[in-house]
Amino acid sequence: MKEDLMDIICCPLDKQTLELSITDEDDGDIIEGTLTCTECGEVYPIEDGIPNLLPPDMREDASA
Amino acid sequence: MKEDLMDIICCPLDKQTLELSITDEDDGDIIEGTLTCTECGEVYPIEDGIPNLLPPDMREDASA
Amino acid sequence: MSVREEFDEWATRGKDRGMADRHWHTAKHVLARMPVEDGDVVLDLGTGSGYAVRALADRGIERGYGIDGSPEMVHNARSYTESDDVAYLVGDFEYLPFEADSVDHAFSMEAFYYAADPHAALSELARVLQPGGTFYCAVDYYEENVYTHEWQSGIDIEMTLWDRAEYRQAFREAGFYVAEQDTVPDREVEIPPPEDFPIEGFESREEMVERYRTFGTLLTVGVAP
Amino acid sequence: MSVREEFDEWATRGKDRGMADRHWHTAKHVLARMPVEDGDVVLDLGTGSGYAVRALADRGIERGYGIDGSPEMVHNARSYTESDDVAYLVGDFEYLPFEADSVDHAFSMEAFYYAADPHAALSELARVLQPGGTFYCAVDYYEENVYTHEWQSGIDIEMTLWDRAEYRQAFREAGFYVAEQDTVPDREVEIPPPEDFPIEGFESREEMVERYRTFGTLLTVGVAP
Ligand SMILES: Nc1ncnc2c1ncn2[C@@H]1O[C@H](CSCC[C@H](N)C(=O)O)[C@@H](O)[C@H]1O
Ligand SMILES: Nc1ncnc2c1ncn2[C@@H]1O[C@H](CSCC[C@H](N)C(=O)O)[C@@H](O)[C@H]1O
Repeated sequence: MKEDLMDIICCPLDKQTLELSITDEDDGDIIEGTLTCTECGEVYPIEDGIPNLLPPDMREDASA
Repeated sequence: MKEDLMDIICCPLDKQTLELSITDEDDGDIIEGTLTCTECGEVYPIEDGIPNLLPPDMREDASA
Repeated sequence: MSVREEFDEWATRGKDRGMADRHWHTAKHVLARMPVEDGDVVLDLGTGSGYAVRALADRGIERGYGIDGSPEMVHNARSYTESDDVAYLVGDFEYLPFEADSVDHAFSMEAFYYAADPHAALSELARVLQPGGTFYCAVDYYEENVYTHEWQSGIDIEMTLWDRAEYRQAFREAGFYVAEQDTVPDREVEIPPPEDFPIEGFESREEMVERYRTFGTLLTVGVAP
Repeated sequence: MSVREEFDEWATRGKDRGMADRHWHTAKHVLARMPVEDGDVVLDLGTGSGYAVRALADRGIERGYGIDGSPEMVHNARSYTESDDVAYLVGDFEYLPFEADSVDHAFSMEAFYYAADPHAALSELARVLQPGGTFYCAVDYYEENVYTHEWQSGIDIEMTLWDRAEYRQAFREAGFYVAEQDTVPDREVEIPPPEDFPIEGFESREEMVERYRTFGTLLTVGVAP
């Protein structure tokens, strides 16, 4: 995902701001990382360049 | 025209209420008469069952 | 010449019916898209023969009003129906004789561009439509549809030639949300075989196909806020 | 079975592309109607292969976002493009991870009826759309289109089967204005000659014509107030 996605996304549960943490990046494309809700603390994974913003109970182990 | 048209029409110029005066009626259908603006006093003709609500300067002698 | 004079003459020559038949090819598809409900009041601007409100009344609305600047057009329109669900009146787009928020939906086919001031006509529509009410504005005469441009030379009234983007922009300037814009193809007009061309207005069969099947009728749908 | 499990399996079997090809017959006409402008942000719900946002990006928008509850679908969608103007993410219709008023227009093809609570999905859409933003909701699976009803028996997710009026009503309950409702014919699917019938799902050619050319895809357009 590109960093400018941060302008529009929010926590799917309480709609609060997310904080981005990057573990792997490739030429402006965030490949692995996390999105953490600044309000409820829920952590959403970024895997293979794709943010997974499913509510946690729908996510299970969402990686391929 | 049917009398219930009065529910929705107004003076085309100042959008104020019109007053209906009937000279000829046929089974609930108003054939001849006038519509007079209660505010500006402009008079609009009903001829052959049709109200003519053109602004006066566009109307000229609008009958057929 | 005034709208009244021009179209009174068309009406007395019976052109209202011919237009209605041709316009129906695309107008019926436009009308079918309108989200009208049983209790709705619908307005048709430049109603001509008045077919649009009759069609909507058959489908089921509370009341359809056709307005036209030509008394003779309205005279004809009135003569084609005995229905209590429709009524026709003489009036001008820019001076709508309807109260604010009194109309649920409005339609207009091949008439809008005759308005002396189309922006004023849009403002009037925005005024009379309820919040959420739609204006379905259908025109064959628009910038991209080059084959219709010559119409202006045959008529004394100044016609508005907007392109698609100009329609959207003018709607928004008048306070409308733009919900849709589309070209509705006329699939019914018969297009002769290639060897018959050139024919009036078209050099080749491709041109005539483009005019009717591709450009067809431009529909812009505004929603009153 | 969950949406994730069901559609992850579809995606790994490559069904996303086949669906996209078939749905394109009507989806392209639906997309063509959307009044998008260069600066707009557009959302595609249940994006599958992600074709809709790619098509809109080609036409010219600021950014297209495809959201889908199946990580495998999103994985595939992402692999089909390198464009900076589109992005795909995993998420659910009822828990949209977008800020209020952040989206100009939304589209959904053959996906809306999988929402566990379609009313909640509509409320979420009304939240994320700007005032005047549209939701173009396209479905082949609807009450009047009887030929699609059997789909439910082939899938473990409970599907919402509304008729045309129910779509309009649910949109209005969620706060949308309804700007349009229409059936968009699929004119491209090949329909075999009469002697080939019955074939799977259709007793006669007339039935198949009705399913595709008449019922086609139901489009309901909502506008956020
Ligand atoms: N400014 C104006 N106010 C009211 N009616 C107008 C108008 N300018 C043009 N018209 C009317 O618009 C009509 C255009 S002809 C189209 C008629 C009909 N809608 C159809 O589809 O066949 C004419 O009847 C003309 O009298
Ligand atoms: N509640 C939900 N939230 C997010 N996505 C959902 C969903 N329910 C179904 N979907 C997704 O909706 C898609 C339906 S298939 C249609 C895909 C695509 N729009 C096309 O036209 O081909 C699937 O990819 C499925 O994963």
